[in-house]
Amino acid sequence: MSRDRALAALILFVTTAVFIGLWNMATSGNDGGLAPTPAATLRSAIEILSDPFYREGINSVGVFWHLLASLQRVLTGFLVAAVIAIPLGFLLGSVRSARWGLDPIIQILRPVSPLAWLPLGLALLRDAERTALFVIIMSALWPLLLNTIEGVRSVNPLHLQLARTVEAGRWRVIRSILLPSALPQMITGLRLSLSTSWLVIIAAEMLVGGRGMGYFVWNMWNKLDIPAICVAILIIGLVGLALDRAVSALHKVVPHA
Amino acid sequence: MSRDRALAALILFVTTAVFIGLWNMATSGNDGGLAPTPAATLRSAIEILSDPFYREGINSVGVFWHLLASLQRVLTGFLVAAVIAIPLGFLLGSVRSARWGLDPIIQILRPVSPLAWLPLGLALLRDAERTALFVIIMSALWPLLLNTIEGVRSVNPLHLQLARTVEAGRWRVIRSILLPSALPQMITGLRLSLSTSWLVIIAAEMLVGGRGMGYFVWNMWNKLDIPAICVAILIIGLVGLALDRAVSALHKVVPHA
Amino acid sequence: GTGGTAPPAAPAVEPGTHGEDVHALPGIENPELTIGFIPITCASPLVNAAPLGIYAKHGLRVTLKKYAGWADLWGAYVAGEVQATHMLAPMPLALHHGFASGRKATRMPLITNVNGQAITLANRHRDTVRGPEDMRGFVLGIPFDFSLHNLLLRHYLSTGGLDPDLDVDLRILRPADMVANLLTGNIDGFLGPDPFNQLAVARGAGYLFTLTRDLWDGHPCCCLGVSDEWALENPVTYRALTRAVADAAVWSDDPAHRPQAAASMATEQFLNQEPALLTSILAGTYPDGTGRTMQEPDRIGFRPFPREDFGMWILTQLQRWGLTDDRDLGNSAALYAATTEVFDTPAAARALNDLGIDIPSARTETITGIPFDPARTDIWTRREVTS
Amino acid sequence: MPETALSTHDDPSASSRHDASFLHLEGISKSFGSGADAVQIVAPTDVRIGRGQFVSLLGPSGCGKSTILSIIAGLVEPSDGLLWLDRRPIDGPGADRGVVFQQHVLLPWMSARENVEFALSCARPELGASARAEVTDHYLDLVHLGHAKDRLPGQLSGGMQQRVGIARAFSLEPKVLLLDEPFGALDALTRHSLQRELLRLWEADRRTVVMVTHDVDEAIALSDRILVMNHGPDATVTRDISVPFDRPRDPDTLPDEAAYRRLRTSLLDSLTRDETTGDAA
Amino acid sequence: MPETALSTHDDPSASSRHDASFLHLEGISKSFGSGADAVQIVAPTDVRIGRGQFVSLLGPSGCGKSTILSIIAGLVEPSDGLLWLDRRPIDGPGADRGVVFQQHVLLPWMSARENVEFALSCARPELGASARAEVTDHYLDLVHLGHAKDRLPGQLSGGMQQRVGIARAFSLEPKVLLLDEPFGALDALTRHSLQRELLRLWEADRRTVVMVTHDVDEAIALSDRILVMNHGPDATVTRDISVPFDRPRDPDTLPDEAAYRRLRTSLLDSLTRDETTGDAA
Ligand SMILES: Nc1ncnc2c1ncn2[C@@H]1O[C@H](COP(=O)(O)OP(=O)(O)OP(=O)(O)O)[C@@H](O)[C@H]1O
Ligand SMILES: Nc1ncnc2c1ncn2[C@@H]1O[C@H](COP(=O)(O)OP(=O)(O)OP(=O)(O)O)[C@@H](O)[C@H]1O
Ligand SMILES: O=[N+]([O-])[O-]
Ligand SMILES: [Mg+2]
Ligand SMILES: [Mg+2]
Repeated sequence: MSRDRALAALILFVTTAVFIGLWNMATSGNDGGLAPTPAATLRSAIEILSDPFYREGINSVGVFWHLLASLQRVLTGFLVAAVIAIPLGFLLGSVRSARWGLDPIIQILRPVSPLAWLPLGLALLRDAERTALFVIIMSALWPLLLNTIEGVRSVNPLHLQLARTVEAGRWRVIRSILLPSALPQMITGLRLSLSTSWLVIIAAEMLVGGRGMGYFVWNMWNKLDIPAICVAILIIGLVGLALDRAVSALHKVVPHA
Repeated sequence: MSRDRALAALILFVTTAVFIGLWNMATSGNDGGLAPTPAATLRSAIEILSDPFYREGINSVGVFWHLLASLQRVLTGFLVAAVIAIPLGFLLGSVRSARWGLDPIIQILRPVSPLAWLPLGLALLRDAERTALFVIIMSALWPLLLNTIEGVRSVNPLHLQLARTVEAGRWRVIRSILLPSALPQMITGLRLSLSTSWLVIIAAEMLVGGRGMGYFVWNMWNKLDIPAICVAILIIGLVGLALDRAVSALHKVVPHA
Repeated sequence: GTGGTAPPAAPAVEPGTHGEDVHALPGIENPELTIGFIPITCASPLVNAAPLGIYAKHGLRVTLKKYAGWADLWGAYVAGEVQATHMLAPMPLALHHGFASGRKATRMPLITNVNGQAITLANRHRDTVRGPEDMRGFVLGIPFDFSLHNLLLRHYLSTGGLDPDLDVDLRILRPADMVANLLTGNIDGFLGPDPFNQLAVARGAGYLFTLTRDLWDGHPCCCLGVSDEWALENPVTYRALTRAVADAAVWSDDPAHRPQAAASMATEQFLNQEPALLTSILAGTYPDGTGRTMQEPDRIGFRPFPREDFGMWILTQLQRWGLTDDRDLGNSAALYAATTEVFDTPAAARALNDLGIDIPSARTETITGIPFDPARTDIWTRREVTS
Repeated sequence: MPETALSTHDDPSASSRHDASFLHLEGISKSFGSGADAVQIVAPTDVRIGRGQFVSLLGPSGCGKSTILSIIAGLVEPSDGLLWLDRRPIDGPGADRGVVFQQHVLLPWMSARENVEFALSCARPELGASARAEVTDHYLDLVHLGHAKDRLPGQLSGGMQQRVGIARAFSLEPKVLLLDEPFGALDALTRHSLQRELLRLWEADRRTVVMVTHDVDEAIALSDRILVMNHGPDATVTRDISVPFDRPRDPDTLPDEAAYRRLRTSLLDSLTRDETTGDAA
Repeated sequence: MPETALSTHDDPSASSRHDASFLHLEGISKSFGSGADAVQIVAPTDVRIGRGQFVSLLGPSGCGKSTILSIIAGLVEPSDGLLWLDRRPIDGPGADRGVVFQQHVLLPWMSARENVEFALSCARPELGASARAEVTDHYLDLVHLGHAKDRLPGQLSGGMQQRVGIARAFSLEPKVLLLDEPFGALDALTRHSLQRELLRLWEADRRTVVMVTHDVDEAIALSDRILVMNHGPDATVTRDISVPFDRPRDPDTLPDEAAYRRLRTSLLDSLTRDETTGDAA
């Protein structure tokens, strides 16, 4: 056990070292081009992270504020998606004809790249901020909806029979049987939704601009400041990881999951 | 059963009709806005789909060729991701210390938006086509890898004990026990990977350009031809649905899944 | 190129003296204003007016909002996110007359800069490309369909006997994407705005093949566009804005102000570029990527007047290349009318007058050596233009 | 119709003559599928069960025992026939019949107590919160779960879970208890002790019980009467046997009696008689 | 050490004196956890099992029966002690011991035939393809699965699956068969018929068998000798009982004998003696 842990630490260390070594070899030769060296990236990281809270005018703020803006958009869109997907999922999960009727629409809309929604959103909503939300909703909706439907359908039929034999009302069935049954899979859906949203917001912010990690990446791209982009990638990854862990923690709150 | 089907058809019809009605109401009034009317979209669809195969000048081609280019990129990237993820997944699924060692790296890289990889890919690979592939690989890799790992780990320990009691060799254990055990979850991973790839290629092609459905959308956005974007959304959705169905069909090929 | 002849109609103003005694107009309806811009050097008047306090001097409280590409800005403007914005000179015409999705009644009180573009080619073409005829098969970046860049490049290629629709691939790229695409070999070159031409040189991605100044000296580039509705509802604000931007343009045009203009634009919230890069462009002393250092004070100029000839030429070219949504714009008189619907020359004249600056006098535009006669627009709408 | 297979039987309809048709299945049959694919699983079956009787339904796997129990529970609609409980027709499920399933009987997100209270609050809404808690405590104590009331099902052994299910069914105080192989998923020792516990509970108020079982010893030890079904399709009750032992019984000493062993052999015979060689096991 | 609980026992070490230590557990113990958390589940245990003996391991739930069987199988390493099979030390699993698990015993993606052939091709690679097919057919026929050889496990009933598992274990022709509650997951009737089948198979070549079971009747019906374990932790074999009935036996008539009933009561007593009230069921 502890030998395995030591070995794991060694593997992590060696992999990281080899990766940075290769990176350095690949980039340190051609310093005129785009590719950043590890050292330049580290310098950039120190610079960016040493003052994350500055504010100078509306388009010039520290990385913290960009992060905050992205998080706020993702969480808002995600909440709206949940408010739509969960009741709809319960309806579609329990009423077969509604499920069959809406399935073709869901199946076609689901695989549409959220980025393709961007222009349409802008056209329809006439507002960049609402468009970003719209795109997040369109990406977060489907995993949550499909998982809620599946969760509701996976309810143990014996539990429903039990409910009938004790003459439980419709509302009690939903609250005491369907909801707890569907919860674990709903949480899986939440996780998928959140990670898709996080993936998409970066792209959306590249288009809608103003503030956010996506805007940050784009602004650095404008200058071809690739080391800063590498730093942003790392930050995006770490925050995405934290979000995922937060939703996974729900699994523990739901004891039977 | 058949009454439910009829009801489902009715729901589908009514939903579609209401949707198109609302769309028409929302757009037909203000003809100055960006949002296209259903009629304009239909005209555009007819125009785009009536001649999908044209080739004109050095880079003006019909929508079929764009679709082909996207499919080719997605499938290539997806295959490369599979070739990396499946053996690696087997290794990490069965060797605990390797899994522990690489887990931090995987967890951080996974939630990075593939779009953030784009600039980095361009910088490192200095080639748009390879960058598109790189981005697809970076998005297809994780669901496949994580599902393969989980699939391998979910092997019934009794089956492994059985293998030991009959003195089965390492290779036979992999081929006859680990692989079939992991297969259903690997297929789930394949589905997730493919749908993420399809989501991402559109975004990637917006930047790397030249050809592909993403470029088509991007170009139409830059040319402000919004009806064409609506048509593209529909095509992207339908093709994504077809891809998903194709991978799901694997579930049926694997009988115990 | 070496220094060309100075345009005859440059406003004769002593640096720093114009408009000193001009004060904010009384009765500004709504001093809070958001203005969109694209982070390029052409934006100097619109952008620098903020850090220099020119907007404030004219009684406006302006928020500048940065956009990544012209389509995004078009969408935001049509959606009503911004009422007044940085535009490419053909955009107000296209928006007003509805040549693409999103028609919006628009007026354009000021062309804010002239020249300021270049054709940048990948280094591998250094020894082979002499003129447009050598660009057959090229993939060339342009920032937008409704851009002088597009129209000028198409015309230029046609003078080499190329059909720009068939013999090259004109690819729309956001300005910021141009250099990376050049670096990765994705395109052969681009006709783009600065600082990206000079950034391509700085990154070793390419060289300056020609300045657009050498194709058409004094060509219009960017402008200020506002929605008709807004201008009508806020006439005083509109007047103040026009005056402020004209003031800033004149300020920017002064060679003595250019280093300061470069520095104040370079910050992260505006162009987010190295100040030295911007200075070399604005001051007109720069390496061209082939080893030479050039002196070209007219590389970019900020001469704020919407001349009708500009609009008419633009409309001929939109017609010529099929960018009018299949509409025939008609003869010279019709083009003149279509232009004056949008080009708010009186507003420009009043603003310059307020600032005590002379209105530029008429002149004949010469494009790739061909003089533009506004009475004979028909020759400019044919695929092959011969003088 | 009741067959009298053994010398020591008594007529079930006579055992509680005043209410011999408390639960009455009148020509009940059940087919699954439709049109040409329809298969009649249960052939028309008539059964009268007296108030307070403990009846076991014994039969080979897949013959339709659970189907009949579900019909009585109101969960499955019979294809034909009528059902009467206490002289009123049955249509649909109701809390006058308490069901104990073979497994997955508890809602895993509720503690033992909550599981019982949930059923009570649905079936007997007239009870207030404190009365409900009292009834719950009473029945959980009866099945010796006083110390584990607040555990989740996942923290209970299979036997303990089944006890909660039994407590829940009894707590509803239904007219009929329906048990579908209540001990089928348990190991031999646990099964043994739960059988004794069920017997003890039942002795207390002699509620009417219909229990499906595979286990001949279980059927003999617990029932007043055993209904044997034949191999399906078209299965029906082919034997109706009274169990001749006095109450209260001691299931541990019963096997010592010769009558027990004869009854056992006879039942095993009829169960294995029409078994096909392979698939039955 | 062997206790002689009943008058009708005979000394197990004498029953096949020439090879009384064919399988020898010498001071085997097992702890789980490490440091302060270590719990000794199995206290040092000595057992000698003669060649050809059918030995049952009986004990309360969780006492460590499966642990001991896994140690013999080589799947679990003992914390202390030595193991001998046919005078050679055991370290690690091997095909000289055939294991039948309680359930999930078959690879679900292989047909019955393929499951047996997979085991054979691993354990007895010296067999050619045709010999392998022949052995497979033979053993599947023996367990009455001739008609179902090409079905996948999902298409077989639980009892049929268990039969395949038994056929597979026998087909390896191991020195010892290790059965861990082989019928524990089956219903009473199926269990009954499989017990008879196992007995028949075993009679054919009297291979050495160690079987874990919960079921007292099963242990008596099948074994030569019953090892009873006490409640854990620190469990060990506390009683070693010889079963006095002649071979071949008829499990159906055995219960008629008084000795059977005395043995049964005595075993049930020692199993339930130290049971705690609630959790044990
Ligand atoms: N909904 C259904 N549709 C079609 N056939 C069904 C359905 N429910 C049950 N059957 C069939 O009816 C037959 C009887 O099923 P049932 O569950 O009542 O048997 P059982 O006697 O309870 O068996 P077991 O002892 O295995 O529990 C079986 O052959 C089963 O396959
Ligand atoms: N790997 C392990 N780590 C820790 N404890 C274990 C482990 N395996 C088994 N145990 C514990 O050892 C004890 C004996 O387990 P074992 O499975 O041998 O019991 P058993 O007698 O077979 O029980 P059952 O009759 O329920 O099958 C149990 O308390 C169990 O929790
Ligand atoms: O950005 N442009 O000026 O085209
Ligand atoms: Mg049943
Ligand atoms: Mg065990």
